[in-house]
Amino acid sequence: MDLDDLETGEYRLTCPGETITSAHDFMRGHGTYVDDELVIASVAGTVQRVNKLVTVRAARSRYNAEVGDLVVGRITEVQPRRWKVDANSRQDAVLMLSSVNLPGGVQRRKLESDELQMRTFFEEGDLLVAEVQAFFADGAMSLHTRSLKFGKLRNGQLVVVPPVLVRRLKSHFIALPCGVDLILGLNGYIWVCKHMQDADHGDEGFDAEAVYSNQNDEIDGPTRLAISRVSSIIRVLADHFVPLTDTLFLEAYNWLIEQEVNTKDLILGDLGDAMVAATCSVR
Amino acid sequence: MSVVPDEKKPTPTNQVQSDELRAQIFQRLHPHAYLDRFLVEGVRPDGRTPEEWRDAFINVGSVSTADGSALVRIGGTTIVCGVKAEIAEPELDTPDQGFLVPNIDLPAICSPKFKPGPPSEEAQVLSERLNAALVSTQLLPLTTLCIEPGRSVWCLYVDATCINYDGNAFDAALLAMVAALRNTTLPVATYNEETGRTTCRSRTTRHPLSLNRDKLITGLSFGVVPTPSVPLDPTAFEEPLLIRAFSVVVDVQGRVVFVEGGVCGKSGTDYDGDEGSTLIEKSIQAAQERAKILHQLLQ
Amino acid sequence: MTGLSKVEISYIRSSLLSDPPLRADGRAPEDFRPIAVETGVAPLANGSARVSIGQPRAGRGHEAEGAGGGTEVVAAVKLEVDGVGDDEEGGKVICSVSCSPAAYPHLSSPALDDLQSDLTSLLGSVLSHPSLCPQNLVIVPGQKAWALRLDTIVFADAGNVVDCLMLACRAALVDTRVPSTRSVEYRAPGRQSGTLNEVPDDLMDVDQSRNGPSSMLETRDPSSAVDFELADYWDEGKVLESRDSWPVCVTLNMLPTIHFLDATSQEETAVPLRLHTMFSFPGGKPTSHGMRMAGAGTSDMTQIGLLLKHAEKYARNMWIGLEAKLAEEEARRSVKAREKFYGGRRR
Amino acid sequence: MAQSTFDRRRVNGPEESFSPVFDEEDDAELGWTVKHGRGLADIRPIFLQPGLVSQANGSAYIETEKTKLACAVYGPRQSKTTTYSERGRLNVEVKFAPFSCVRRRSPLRDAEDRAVAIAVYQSIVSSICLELFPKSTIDVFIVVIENDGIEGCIASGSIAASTALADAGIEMLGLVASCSAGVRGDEIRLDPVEKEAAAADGTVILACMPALSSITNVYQSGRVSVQGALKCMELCQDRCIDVHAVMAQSLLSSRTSTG
Repeated sequence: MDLDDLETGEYRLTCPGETITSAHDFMRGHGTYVDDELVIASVAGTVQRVNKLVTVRAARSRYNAEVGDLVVGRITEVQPRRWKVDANSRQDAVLMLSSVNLPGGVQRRKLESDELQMRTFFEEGDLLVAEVQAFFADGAMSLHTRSLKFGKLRNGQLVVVPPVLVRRLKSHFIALPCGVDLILGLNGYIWVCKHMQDADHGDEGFDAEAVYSNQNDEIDGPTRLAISRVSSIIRVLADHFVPLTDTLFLEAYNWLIEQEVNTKDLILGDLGDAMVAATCSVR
Repeated sequence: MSVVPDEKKPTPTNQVQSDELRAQIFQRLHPHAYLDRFLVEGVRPDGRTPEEWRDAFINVGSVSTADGSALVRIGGTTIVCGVKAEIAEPELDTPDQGFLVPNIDLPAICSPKFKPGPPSEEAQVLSERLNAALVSTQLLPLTTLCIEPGRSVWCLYVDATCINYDGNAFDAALLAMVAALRNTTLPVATYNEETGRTTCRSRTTRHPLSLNRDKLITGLSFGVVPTPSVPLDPTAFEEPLLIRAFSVVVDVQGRVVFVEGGVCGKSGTDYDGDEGSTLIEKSIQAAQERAKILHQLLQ
Repeated sequence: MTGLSKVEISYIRSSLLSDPPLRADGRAPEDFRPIAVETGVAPLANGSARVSIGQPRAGRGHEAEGAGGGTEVVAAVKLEVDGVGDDEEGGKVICSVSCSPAAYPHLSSPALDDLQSDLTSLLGSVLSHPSLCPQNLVIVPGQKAWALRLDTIVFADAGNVVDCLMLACRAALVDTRVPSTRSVEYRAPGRQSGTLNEVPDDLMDVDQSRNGPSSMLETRDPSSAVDFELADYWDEGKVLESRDSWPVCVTLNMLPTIHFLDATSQEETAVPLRLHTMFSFPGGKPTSHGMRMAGAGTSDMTQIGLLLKHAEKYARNMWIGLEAKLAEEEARRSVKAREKFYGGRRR
Repeated sequence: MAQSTFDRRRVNGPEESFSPVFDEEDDAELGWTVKHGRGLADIRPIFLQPGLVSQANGSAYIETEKTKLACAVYGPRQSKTTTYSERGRLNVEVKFAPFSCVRRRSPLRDAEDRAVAIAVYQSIVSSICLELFPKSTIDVFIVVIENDGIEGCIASGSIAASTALADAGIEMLGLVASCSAGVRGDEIRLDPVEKEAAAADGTVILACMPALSSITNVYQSGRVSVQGALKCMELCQDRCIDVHAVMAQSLLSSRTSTG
């Protein structure tokens, strides 16, 4: 996990305005600026060095998007041929009408009638999972949902954590054995929902009704309980500022079951501490 | 909302409905032409002739929380006016004069063109004109409001509230204010030298205000349109179409005490000197006749 | 924040309606989040309290959305000397609520103003009601009285802000001490003065402040007391007389078949209809000080009847809990106050 | 009372002025013994007339003895805000005429206006099919001409607003009727006047849709026992059926008279 290779091998914390090193020997990276031939930190966080490049990673910041990131967002506005999406970033993200799959085949042309019924696909408040496609000149990110994995979110609830806690993983779609799926948005929005069957894939199976449906599936009590448990685990881990990984969820979940803990007691504090101690020490 | 095409044979009820609809659309799209067509024929959209006033109605004393009140209706325009008497210290330069504070409120309830919030421009102008009319005519000698010179005087807040705005708010408001003042009674107040306080003996023993009987006034408003007629008592539809409007204030003997150019309409085409003066003379005559009727109502 | 999506709303509602009812954080319908109460938080106020429901995630900014966090309110009482009008008894309670923009980052400033005035009017209509006005706010009958200003600030809102506000108000009012005063009377020399002098070295004739309606008879007597002075004594003053009547609020969120307490912001969005009930238990006897229905939706007589019975029970639990906590705080406080006073003197 | 700030948008009076003080004072205790020749469970007669404000889409004037107020409905019309809303917005504004109370009210908006507006809003909001009016606003404006107790004002305001909405042809689930009650000891009086309400231990206002026997608003102030409050609500709900009949009658007769 620890990629930074500062020669001393130790973490160095710094604050804005603090001199890090000389600009002659090093290149300034993110979170720094150069003044009077010195590299100076512009954010508070840990100093990282890769060869000659010095960067400061902020301890806490809003989400900095990169192309290819998986994000969970919420529609804030419907505009001509595009949606505005809150993705916990500096600017609202943009989802173009041309970047979504429409009913009647993935490759079909967008019609004027589609523009008139954009609200039947996504409306204000809707949550969706998407991929960062590109950036506009003004820095706003453009999203796309042109995959069957992406689209409107249903059957669950949202948990919000600081974006730095979500690491880049091999897959951000995690299926836990307790019948709960997780979608870890790199922007810190995490969707916890009922496990979806990997049913008939393929373009022919694209079912517009299901993709843009505003109805939840039938969810039984145990699944709801599991969803609420997993959400609480995420909240507690985030409160303790623990980076989130799939193994961690599993351990914490099993610990909860072993201890026969009532979910609501987790928010009381002590139990949360115990859980974090138990699960994180294993690693 | 589409006009029925001519070639289709409409049923009689449809015919009536569609004619009505067409008239409405015409009125919305070309209000000036709409009004002109009527005036050329010598009638107005509400069925009156240009020289006809709307019915006026006065009801006094219905608001028990006020010291005097009146409700006035002129056509659709409805205004309630209440007088609240309070005690204040007089101004230094006029130690024996009380205060008369007339205000009109045009709240959002009375017309779609007004918004909730502070007084609109129109309300501010109207308040000023009403104030000018009431003060300049000396309907109520302010010295009669004195309790103890230099110490304590009555302050009469004359507040008019428009409930329904269908044009000519000035006439209705002035009528309501005068009627409310006529209806106002004040308790007997005494100033106590020792404590410096003014108290009233009883809630029930009250005296009417000493109004100047012969200065009872009524306001009458006229509009000016390009066609040679002066539609008087304009409605809310007509008001914005007038190029000029003016009001005449007439007292009980028919004397003109106050003439003022109105707030609505845009200046531009003016009449020639002669035409203009005959127009004004004619209107003043009409005003004097109307004033008689209104004075009777006031009594 | 653009509110919730339709599926989120239906998920929350169907979870609540499932058997057994389930909430996002695992609570049962009648469970509250942990409540923290602390009094005496504003040293310059006559009484103050900070109340939080749920764990405040201070300094974590807008992440309150979806992640819980807590609702946090501070209430403070300031007493100001006020003239008494001719037809007033004297003493009044003036409430105001201000909402920190940080608590509502998604609200425009006019919307925030509306929210503040709505909460102010809700609080005012309950706490400023004449039936709750403490008698001992009168300083000099007919002349001077304390105007009690109860100012509250909402620092964070993660749902159920009304219950939190009322808890903070009650805690602050119970914490309030009315400074001891003595009326000062100017008398013609030679007249018999039958005064009880608490502090003998006073220069003027002093008269222990006479409170209560019995002294109202003398208000028009020009020779009675006209001014007052503050007593200099370690005790900060007397508690408000109606302290066992300041109510607590329990908000019942209503779904057609069930009700639940202490809704989070998400739950409030999903279930808009609620009933605020304000109860006090002077001498153990339940008294309702206010009921307000809020939000779109309808109810019926049987549901309301049932809700009120439950509400009384919940309110009593909350009352007992708060009383215990306030007693604890009070014990701590009087020790502190005494130390502060004498400590200040010695220096 | 006092007009403290100079307002250049109005004609101004002196800097300060006070309500007259009377030597003989009313005894507040007398409030409960006010004589008005009606039984405890009787309400004041209601005069209700829809369609008085010709400029509005719908309107109503209500008079219950000394409580007099006018209500007008404008809309549904396009919302001013740019944000999309799936449901219509309801906006209630209440204004007291300066002469409507025992003391003169400053023409500026104050907390009481807002409190009455919130209560009326709550009473009527659930009766309107707002889901049928996306992006629109329905404005309900109320002017209180004479006020005889805030309880009566809220109840009458709700009745007038619901009647005006019906007069404007806005789709509703049902008419909202409203009634208030005052409690003192064990005695309950319906529709208390200002003095009675002031002398009461507590008051209850109930708004309901009698046609659907559903309750839209409960507004209780002062001190009441739970049983007392429930009893008040039941009495109010019974009386609301009569109020509903008056509302329906006034709407029907206004329809037949205008053809």
